[in-house]
Amino acid sequence: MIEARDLGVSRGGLPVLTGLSFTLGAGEALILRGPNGSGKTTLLRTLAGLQPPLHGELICDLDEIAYGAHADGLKPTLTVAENLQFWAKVFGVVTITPALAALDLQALRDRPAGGLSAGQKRRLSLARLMVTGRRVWVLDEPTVSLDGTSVALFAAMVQGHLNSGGAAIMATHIDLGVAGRVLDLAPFRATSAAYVADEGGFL
Amino acid sequence: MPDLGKYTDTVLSAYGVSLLLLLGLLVLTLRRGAKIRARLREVEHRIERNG
Amino acid sequence: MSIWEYANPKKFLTTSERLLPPLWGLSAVLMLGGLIWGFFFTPDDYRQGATVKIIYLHVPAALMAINAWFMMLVASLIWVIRRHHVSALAARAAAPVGIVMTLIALVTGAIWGQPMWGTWWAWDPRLTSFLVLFLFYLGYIALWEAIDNPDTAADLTAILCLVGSVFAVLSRYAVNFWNQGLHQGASLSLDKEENVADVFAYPLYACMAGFAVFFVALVFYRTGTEIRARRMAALIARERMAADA
Amino acid sequence: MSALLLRDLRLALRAGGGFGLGLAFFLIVTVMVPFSVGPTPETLAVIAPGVLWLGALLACLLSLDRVLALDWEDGSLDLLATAPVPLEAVVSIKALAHWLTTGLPLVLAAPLLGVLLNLPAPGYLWITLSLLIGTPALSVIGTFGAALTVGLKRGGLLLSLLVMPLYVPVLIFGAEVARRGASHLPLEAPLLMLAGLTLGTIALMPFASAAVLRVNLR
Repeated sequence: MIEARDLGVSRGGLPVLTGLSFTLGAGEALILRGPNGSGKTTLLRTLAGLQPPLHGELICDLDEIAYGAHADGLKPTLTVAENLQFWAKVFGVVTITPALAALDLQALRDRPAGGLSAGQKRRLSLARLMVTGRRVWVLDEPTVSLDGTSVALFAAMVQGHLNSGGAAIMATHIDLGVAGRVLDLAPFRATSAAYVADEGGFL
Repeated sequence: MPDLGKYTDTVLSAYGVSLLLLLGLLVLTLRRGAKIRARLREVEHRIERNG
Repeated sequence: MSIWEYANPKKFLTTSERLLPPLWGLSAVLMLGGLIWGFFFTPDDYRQGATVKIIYLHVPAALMAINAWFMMLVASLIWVIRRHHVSALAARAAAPVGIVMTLIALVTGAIWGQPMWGTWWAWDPRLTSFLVLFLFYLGYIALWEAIDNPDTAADLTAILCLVGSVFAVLSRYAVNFWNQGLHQGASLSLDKEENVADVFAYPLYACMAGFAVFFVALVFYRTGTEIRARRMAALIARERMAADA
Repeated sequence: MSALLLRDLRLALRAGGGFGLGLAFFLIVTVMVPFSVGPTPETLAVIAPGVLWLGALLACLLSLDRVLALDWEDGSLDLLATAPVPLEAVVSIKALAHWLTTGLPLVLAAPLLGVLLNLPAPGYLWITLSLLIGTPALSVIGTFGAALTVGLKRGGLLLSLLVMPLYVPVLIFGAEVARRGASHLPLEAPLLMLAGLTLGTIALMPFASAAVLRVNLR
């Protein structure tokens, strides 16, 4: 569903990753590992189509990708249900009930999102993935500020998604317990040689 | 010096201000140019030394 | 041999290095020659008196103020379409030159207007249009300065330049409409063609050519400076990358 | 699309949404004018159309930095850019929401504030009509400015600097309609120009806004 060939990505005009190749098929999960600043977020943003790759080839259908960013993207004055319903409408999905149930948000349904705890906000923003109806989840640090129970809920949600023919690629430090390949980004770190090649003749 | 009659102040001030502006632009341009040139040379030397 | 070879920063630097001395010389000869000729050796106009001498500064500056924006527009288009960095940097380099030319046109216009119209500032359509152009330059330069990432800045300013060009033309039309008739009675203008008799025309042409060459030389030089600044930033960034690895 | 519009309207109307701020600013500016130019009714009558236009324009400008900045800060702009809605549509909807929450109230308030400035009787119709036709252009052009400066800290002042020159033609034709209307002069030409300007900007500016937003998101 995603195929990257010799992909290079850049952040702020500097290449961070080069020569990255991987494939992601239906039912598969890919876990990105790497220290801070290793280009996880940049790679995920590139996959989501927010920025063009520096070089290489990226074969994926942007209409299949649901991007879950580091930021929650919630409106504090809207209730949990309103926040979710908005995205459901944007993506043309009918019901938000399964999404609420998957992350145990039914009880919070009518609470304004601004009054939620950090972990609850995170759960709401993850529930958004369920109402996109898209098959490839591209997730940036999805488990930040989640407690053990919530991580388990999330893992179950991802597993369900994979079982129904979806795919997920995520950057995370913890072990979710979801069967998936691990991709260590450290070997693909861009060297200064890559920079020379991409700097428009200034070097 | 030509006789500018009653317009002496007008004409001279127009020439004065314009030439000042042109000169200022030229000086600022050359100063920044020289500064950047020198700093670039410095960086290039440092990089050459360090391999 | 294609013109796009000069889009390579190094090629541009070596070429402009070779071209700059004759350009500086030519612009000095033309400008000084034209201005001295105009200032010392032309008669006074029978209606405007000695103020006609301001024409040798006002008209070339006004011309270059507009041409500089036009050049920025073309350079922005080249950047947007072909992504040559030098083109974006040339647009950036031209903007401060353009704003100074606009300022000269405005100031000389106002100084000329004082005895002729009896006021320092009249909302004459031409002067007003230049004031609006001045604001466009100001915004364009401010946007370049505000953004850190050079490619992002180049993209955003290029689109601002395109959109701004359309609105500058609209403003010109709107300003004409807004002040129609108010100064139609004013029989004098500093830049109406019928006022430019042959005696005034030749030194004026020399000044126009001089300003144009001066503009080209300044833009070449300033583009070179921008290229070096960019190269320096790139070298430092590479050094840092090598140190991190 | 309608979901986005409804969400933006709801956000603006709820507490902290800033709805009414532009309107209050418009009121304050109008009230301050007689303090600065003196209370003579004749003077006020002459400048009333222009002051109302300028006040509306400034009120519009003041609220522009909210058009995209909030969505940028909380990350929803990234999510919207990856949603199955073209970015051109997103910025159009944003501009429409800005007009509905800022421009339209200004249009409705203008004749009331005209009373304070001793606006001549025929002026009421034309100030309302010219603002009704002109303010959408202000919102659309302003959204372009907001998209240009969305990633910048302290972008507010720069936003004004960038947008003001773009507002010149709209202000000239809009205020011209109101002025001529107030003094019984023929006003077909500026009215048509204003309408043309608004239609043109609504049709074309979203492409420019979306283009700069894409650059700012990457």
